[in-house]
Amino acid sequence: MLLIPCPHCGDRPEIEFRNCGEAGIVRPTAADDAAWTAFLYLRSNPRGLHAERWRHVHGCGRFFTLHRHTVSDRFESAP
Amino acid sequence: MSRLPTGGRIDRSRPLQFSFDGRQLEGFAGDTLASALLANGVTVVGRGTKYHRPRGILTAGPEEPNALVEIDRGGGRREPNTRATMQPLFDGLVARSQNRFPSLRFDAAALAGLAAPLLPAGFYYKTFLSPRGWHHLWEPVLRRLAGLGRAPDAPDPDRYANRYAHCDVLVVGAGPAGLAAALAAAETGERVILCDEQAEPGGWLLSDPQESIDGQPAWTWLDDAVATLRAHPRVRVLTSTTAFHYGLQNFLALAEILPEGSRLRERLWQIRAKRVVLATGAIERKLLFHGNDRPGAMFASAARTWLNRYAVLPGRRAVLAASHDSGWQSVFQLQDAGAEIAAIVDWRAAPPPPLLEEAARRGIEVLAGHGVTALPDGMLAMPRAADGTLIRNRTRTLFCDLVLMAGGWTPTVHLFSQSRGRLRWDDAADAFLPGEPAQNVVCIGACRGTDDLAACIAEGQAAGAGTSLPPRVQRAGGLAVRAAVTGADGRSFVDPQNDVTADDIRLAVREGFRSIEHVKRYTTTGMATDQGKIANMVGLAVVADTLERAIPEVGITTFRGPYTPVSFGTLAGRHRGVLFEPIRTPPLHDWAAAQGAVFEPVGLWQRARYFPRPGEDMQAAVARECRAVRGAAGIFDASTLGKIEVVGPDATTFLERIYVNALANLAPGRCRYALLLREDGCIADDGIIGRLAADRFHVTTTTGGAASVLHMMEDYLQTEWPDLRVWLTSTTEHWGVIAVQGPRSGEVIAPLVEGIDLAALPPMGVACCTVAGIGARLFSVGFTGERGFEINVPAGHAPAVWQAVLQAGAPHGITPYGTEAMHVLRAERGYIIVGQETDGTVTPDDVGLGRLIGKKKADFIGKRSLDRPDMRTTGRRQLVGLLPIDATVPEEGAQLVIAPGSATPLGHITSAYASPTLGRPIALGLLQSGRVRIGTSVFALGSTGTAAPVKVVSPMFTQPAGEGENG
Amino acid sequence: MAETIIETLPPGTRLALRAAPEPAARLSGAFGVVLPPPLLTAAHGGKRAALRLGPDDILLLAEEGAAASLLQALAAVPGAGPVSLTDISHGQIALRITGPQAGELLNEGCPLDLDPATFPPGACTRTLFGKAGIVLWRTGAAVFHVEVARSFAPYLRALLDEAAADLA
Amino acid sequence: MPQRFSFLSLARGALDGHRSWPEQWRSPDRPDADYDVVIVGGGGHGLATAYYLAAEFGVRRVAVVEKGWIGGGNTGRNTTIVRSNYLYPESAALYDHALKRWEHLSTALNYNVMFSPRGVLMLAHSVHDEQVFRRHICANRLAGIDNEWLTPAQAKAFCPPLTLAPDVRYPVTGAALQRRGGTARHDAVAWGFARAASARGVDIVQNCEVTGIDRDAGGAVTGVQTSKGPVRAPRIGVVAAGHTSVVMAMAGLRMPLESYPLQALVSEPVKPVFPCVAMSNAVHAYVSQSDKGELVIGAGTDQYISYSQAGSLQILTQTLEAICELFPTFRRLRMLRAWGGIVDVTPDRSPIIGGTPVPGLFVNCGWGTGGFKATPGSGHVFAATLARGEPHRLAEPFSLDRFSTGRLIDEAAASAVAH
Ligand SMILES: Cc1cc2nc3c(=O)[nH]c(=O)nc-3n(C[C@H](O)[C@H](O)[C@H](O)COP(=O)(O)OP(=O)(O)OC[C@H]3O[C@@H](n4cnc5c(N)ncnc54)[C@H](O)[C@@H]3O)c2cc1C
Ligand SMILES: NC(=O)c1ccc[n+]([C@@H]2O[C@H](COP(=O)([O-])OP(=O)(O)OC[C@H]3O[C@@H](n4cnc5c(N)ncnc54)[C@H](O)[C@@H]3O)[C@@H](O)[C@H]2O)c1
Ligand SMILES: Cc1cc2nc3c(=O)[nH]c(=O)nc-3n(C[C@H](O)[C@H](O)[C@H](O)COP(=O)(O)O)c2cc1C
Ligand SMILES: [Zn+2]
Repeated sequence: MLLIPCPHCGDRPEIEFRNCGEAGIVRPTAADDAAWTAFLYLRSNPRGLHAERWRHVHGCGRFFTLHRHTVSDRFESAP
Repeated sequence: MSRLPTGGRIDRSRPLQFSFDGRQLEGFAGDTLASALLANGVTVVGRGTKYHRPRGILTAGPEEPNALVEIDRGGGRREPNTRATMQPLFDGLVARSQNRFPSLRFDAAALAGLAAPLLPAGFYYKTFLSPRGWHHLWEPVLRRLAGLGRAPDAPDPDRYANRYAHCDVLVVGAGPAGLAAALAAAETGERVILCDEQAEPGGWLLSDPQESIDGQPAWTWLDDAVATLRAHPRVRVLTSTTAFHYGLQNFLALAEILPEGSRLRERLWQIRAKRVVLATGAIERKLLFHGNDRPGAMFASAARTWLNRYAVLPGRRAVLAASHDSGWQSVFQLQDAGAEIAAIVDWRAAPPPPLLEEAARRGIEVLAGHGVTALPDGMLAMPRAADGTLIRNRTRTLFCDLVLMAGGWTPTVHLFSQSRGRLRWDDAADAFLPGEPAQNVVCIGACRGTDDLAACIAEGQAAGAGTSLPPRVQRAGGLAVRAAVTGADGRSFVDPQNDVTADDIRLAVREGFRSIEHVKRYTTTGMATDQGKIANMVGLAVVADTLERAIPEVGITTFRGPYTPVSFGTLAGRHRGVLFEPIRTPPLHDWAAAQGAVFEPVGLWQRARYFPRPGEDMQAAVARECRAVRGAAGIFDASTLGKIEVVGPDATTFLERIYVNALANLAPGRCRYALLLREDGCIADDGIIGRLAADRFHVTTTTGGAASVLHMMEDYLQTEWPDLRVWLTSTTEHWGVIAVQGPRSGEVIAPLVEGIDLAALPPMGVACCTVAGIGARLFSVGFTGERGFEINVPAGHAPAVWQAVLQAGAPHGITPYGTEAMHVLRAERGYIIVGQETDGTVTPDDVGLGRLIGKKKADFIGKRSLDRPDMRTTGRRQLVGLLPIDATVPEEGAQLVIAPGSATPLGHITSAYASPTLGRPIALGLLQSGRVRIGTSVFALGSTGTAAPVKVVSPMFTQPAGEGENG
Repeated sequence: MAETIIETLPPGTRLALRAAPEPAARLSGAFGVVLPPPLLTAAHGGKRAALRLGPDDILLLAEEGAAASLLQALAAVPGAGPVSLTDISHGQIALRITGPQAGELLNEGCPLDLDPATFPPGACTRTLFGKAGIVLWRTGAAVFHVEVARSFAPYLRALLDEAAADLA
Repeated sequence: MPQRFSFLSLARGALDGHRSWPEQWRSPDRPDADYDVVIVGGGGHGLATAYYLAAEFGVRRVAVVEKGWIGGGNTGRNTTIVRSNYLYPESAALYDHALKRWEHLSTALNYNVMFSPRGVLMLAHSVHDEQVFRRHICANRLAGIDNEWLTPAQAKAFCPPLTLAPDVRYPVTGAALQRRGGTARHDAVAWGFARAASARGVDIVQNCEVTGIDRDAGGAVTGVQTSKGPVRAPRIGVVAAGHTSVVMAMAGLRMPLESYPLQALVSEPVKPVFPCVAMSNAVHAYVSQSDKGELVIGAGTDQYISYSQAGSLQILTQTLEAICELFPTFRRLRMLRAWGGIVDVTPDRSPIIGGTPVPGLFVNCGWGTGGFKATPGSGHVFAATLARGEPHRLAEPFSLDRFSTGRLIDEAAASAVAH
């Protein structure tokens, strides 16, 4: 079980959180089919540092972004 | 009896009766089942899984592969595969051997041993090739032969608990190193947890009282250490507690087995530690020789444990088969305790002189540079040639009933490896040792390859204090394991439980299974219940030897949790029956239950499905309830609907972006049916949006969608549109919702409503008022196609208001109805249920709700996706009504086809009911190009294969009475 | 070891206040407690308490029956700016757990470190107990106040009762 | 051709102490310089693709390059459930194509893959489950695939450890049963395909990681870079499961995939007690008993993407809660080992099979939590696709471009069934 650093509540156990997928995916306003498909479905899914969103659902309720290495599963500071 | 008259840590004042395979035996408090069996001279305890050869107790610890027994406490408390070495003896314990038929002494399946030449590693892959031959003939036979004990056949009545804990230092292993670490950590004032898998702390010290620490006898030091720790307010000592899982960020899980007779059987500890100290010790290695699996062959260290800790002499005449110094001491102690020593057979040509001198002094014959092979009643010793094979023409016969094996030590690095720390091969230690850690963890003592007691203590003190460790100290040595297996007899057992021999491993390598992972899987080495604690290093050495590679080049298989097996019950904890998951009930549940309602689960909720009267089945009850609603008035508990209060100056903007509907023009005091899409354009949820004030909305969601809709809204609010000044508050549980529906609903509630002019409340209106004296939000909406109201009152007042409405409605024939009637009523009107008419692939247009979309809106969730080619294509499945021609209710899920023989599905029936209003069955379905097919017929193909014709009609079977507009 | 007592508290008033610190502060007078308390702490005075559960998320607790008047009073505060106040009094139920082993009992299902050094009296947060979300507020060295959604209360209570029986 | 496997050959082996068995498949230390087709990934799907290319489509110069040991990916980590009762005709056809091959795979490969059609039981616990399952049954029936409805009592008779006690949290209200479904021995599938492919000339190169994809000026693939040097080939088939995004990124492609850890566990072995496969989506658990006697239990995925082949404890505890709830007699059994795999999940939980915007680059991925059952079918249609350069009829609906057109095959949304 991960220990997740909530920017508001500090380190808290993973079961209080919900992972909300890759961060930084901009919702396009006027998009062609390709751009819209990319927004909907294409993900970097990296073997390495991953910017991802979490929500502290059973805590402060806030969404925030963290960087985690997907091999070590360790949280790291933003690149 | 081989119990010694004195000594050991057993309590001779507390004799305990137990039975094994029906034999009544006696042991003492402090015994394990294994020590008590040995004390009673029981040597055969189990059978190997493949050849069913008899097996004895090999070890004194959790790594035991042979002495697995069934423990039966009666009823559902019978369990298989319990390690006799880890089972504390208790009075009345009933144990049985396993995997033998008809008895342990005579096992018919041992005939498999005769067929051994036909059963090499992986034999089953090479034969039984025809599908019928395998599955029908051979598989059942092989299955019956495999497996160990019997699964229980009654539900387990015992209780299991869970505990989360935090500490500064978690010390795993209460041997000398771990105890020293815990003592040192306690001195710093930190929060310390010390756990050990054994029932008693002490680790190897319990087996070695001759040692001394700080000038004190080992057991005196031990008693003091344990007493100090137990008395310390910041230290928790957990015995019979195995650390079995090492997760990320120093999260460890421990399984505690509570003493026999406790209220709880086991407890799961989930611990987050700032630092972890692993003092998990080391496990002895076996040697490979023919007969190394026979009863009476055991680890030299185990013999010492039997002798010192349990005062049991495990045999009368012993042979030591050693490639390592550490076994010699065991033999000397056995001799002191009265055993005869037939000989010490050491693989090495030149064991250390001090050992040779001591043996000579004791008159023990030493056969250096020799190996052994089995005789029916002893061992045959022979010189080992340079290639490791035995030189058969110079033999020495050694009669014995005990063969001690000492092949060196494997540090218990399982948890360290699970923590994702790197292991590194160390030639001097002849083992993989902990290398670079991935977390805040240190390994000390035998787990680090240190075998000197003083050094173990020193390492513990450093680790406990958080200072850097002194260098590793290793005193004993031996022949490298790779050299020790060279030339080993092919029939030697590497993995005694899975009956894997040296030849099996060599065969696997020959057949191209070169990766150690392939060898493991092809031969099943290390896959037995000890998870390779016995077999892995030796098996690895055989692979390395066969491939002529160094051990670290071959690598090791992955250490996985649990460290030792953990019962399902411990992991499931208290989450069973009603505690498995919360059962949520709405505020009127008790009333419904008292009425004899039949309930249905919807997510975590229990909802009243119908209210049968005496003699009524579901259909009759539902028909009556429906007729009441259509004819007069019905009352329904709608409290489970999700409710969200949306408040703030930008609330309208926000909701316009979330829902497909135009909402800017929704006046305060009015409400609207609204659809919510996912970004892919498919319907996610629906509900009513009521505007209470310019900046305040009361939004409802489906029962199942409550949490996810709120989460989705928060996501957009916080991530996409953080500039909007809006707040979302769940009010699902605050409001009890009483739906009163039917032509007379207005008359029913009129006398109860105060504060507004009810007559002036338009359909799709919302007002704050009081109902039966309780502050309420009154919605004039219906999901039935009738004039209707939904009265929202604070949940605690809902039962009283419900009663008041019932009373007021009695003269009008008000009838409670459940979810089933609700479903029928809405279907008659063609209203969809999200999750039934929709399944995550359905657009608003598909269900005929395209008109809800605010045409002038620049954006809303999912808008852009509706423009994708396949969302606009013709031939999508569309919601239609279906009228069965033969007047039977079709099956929900039935497939729609153009003609009975057609194999092309055109859609399916989403809902089907007997409609009391229409007096005939009706159905809703999604049908390819459904709207243009209205007026035609298609066929509904059910699960039994019968195709029935259905007429395609508009989904609106009945026209709304009032303007109780849903869509 | 003294017993651990689990009591269901009588009904009370609960308001969900969503507001940034600035506007929240202006409501202090009308509510009678200094708002907002520091994050993850509770402030209380008399029968009223404010639990700051998130940056803009404050749970106001007050005596039973005060919802309507409080809502009115708070709405009437001049210049309070945009805030959200919602009555959720009936949506939650409160329990009090008292006793030297109260923390251990809570750790049967709550994954947080409840050592008084890390979770002292006055600390509060949303968290989990088993499969129920709760609001946990330590009101004394050996006293915890727990808020749970109405429909989760029977589950929470049953789980606590069973665990408490095993602790005893 | 290797020595044929049979009872007789085994008996002959016994005579010389099994000293003359040859390698089951050739293991060249490094790949040749060029091939007609290079398959990236030596899991069951990759090996099956190579086998069918050689055995049925006449493409002989084929290499399978595997970064570790063959079958060490999800093929060696799955709970081996085989069934074909999927909802959409496209899926059902594809999985049934596989199931029909399972039935004869042991003889076709001359390797006992221990396919055991013991029946797959899917438990319903609510009206909604029942509706979903009945919809499946009707759809399957129409597609000619067996799937039938059982009452609770019938389900119990088929699966005796199942509890019908009314006081469980989710009482069983019925079940869907596919009798032709069952299990197979995961490792044997990889080895059997490898042996049969090798016998037909396919090179299987282990410990050989693809590190780059070479393309010509026109963007078409020309080969791959590997940890054992470059390999030329005009067609590349990427069958890398959890690592697909990583490999495709080498060709500049972003995929509609996320890789999650999925866990499974086994109990200690016990005597036969569980005669079928049972799964429940409501409580999320699935279980069968292996030939060695362990209960093989599938758990869920973690919520975050990861390439670590390890998952969290809470996933296991949730699973075992469910298992104990459905089978309360199993509570005293013990978990022996738990492990994780990396599953490649698409937005619609259906696989992607076919070409890509890069000429010559083909992909077979997205099988997520449920592709073992498809192994022979997936290999077969992918081989056809690679050999002909255009999608096999059954693969066509599973093209990559469905994500832009919106023509998804949303098995997940339709039923929430994972395996
Ligand atoms: C715990 C678990 C339970 C499951 N249960 C079931 C089930 O019951 N039923 C079912 O049908 N399915 C199940 N599945 C899914 C199933 O295992 C997979 O869908 C299937 O095995 C995928 O096979 P594959 O050959 O595509 O992938 P894999 O076997 O993973 O093979 C991919 C190979 O590609 C290799 N590779 C990756 N990158 C490179 C590179 N750069 N260069 C060279 N090689 C590379 C990998 O090492 C790997 O060997 C389960 C999966 C898991 C993890
Ligand atoms: N070559 C060697 O390494 C070797 C050989 C024999 C004896 N010794 C002696 O053994 C002693 C070593 O002391 P030590 O403290 O390092 O080891 P130890 O063997 O005395 O103690 C290890 C303890 O860890 C416990 N343990 C292991 N895994 C566990 C787990 N997962 N969960 C809970 N408990 C677990 C065991 O039950 C055991 O009590 C010294 O006296 C040394 O001389 C060393
Ligand atoms: C169907 C199946 C059955 C298994 N049975 C056993 C078993 O009986 N004993 C065992 O130790 N491991 C068993 N395993 C697990 C493997 O040992 C191993 O954990 C798994 O292949 C993943 O590899 P890894 O742990 O080396 O990463 C089994 C795996 C599968 C897929
Ligand atoms: Zn937080």
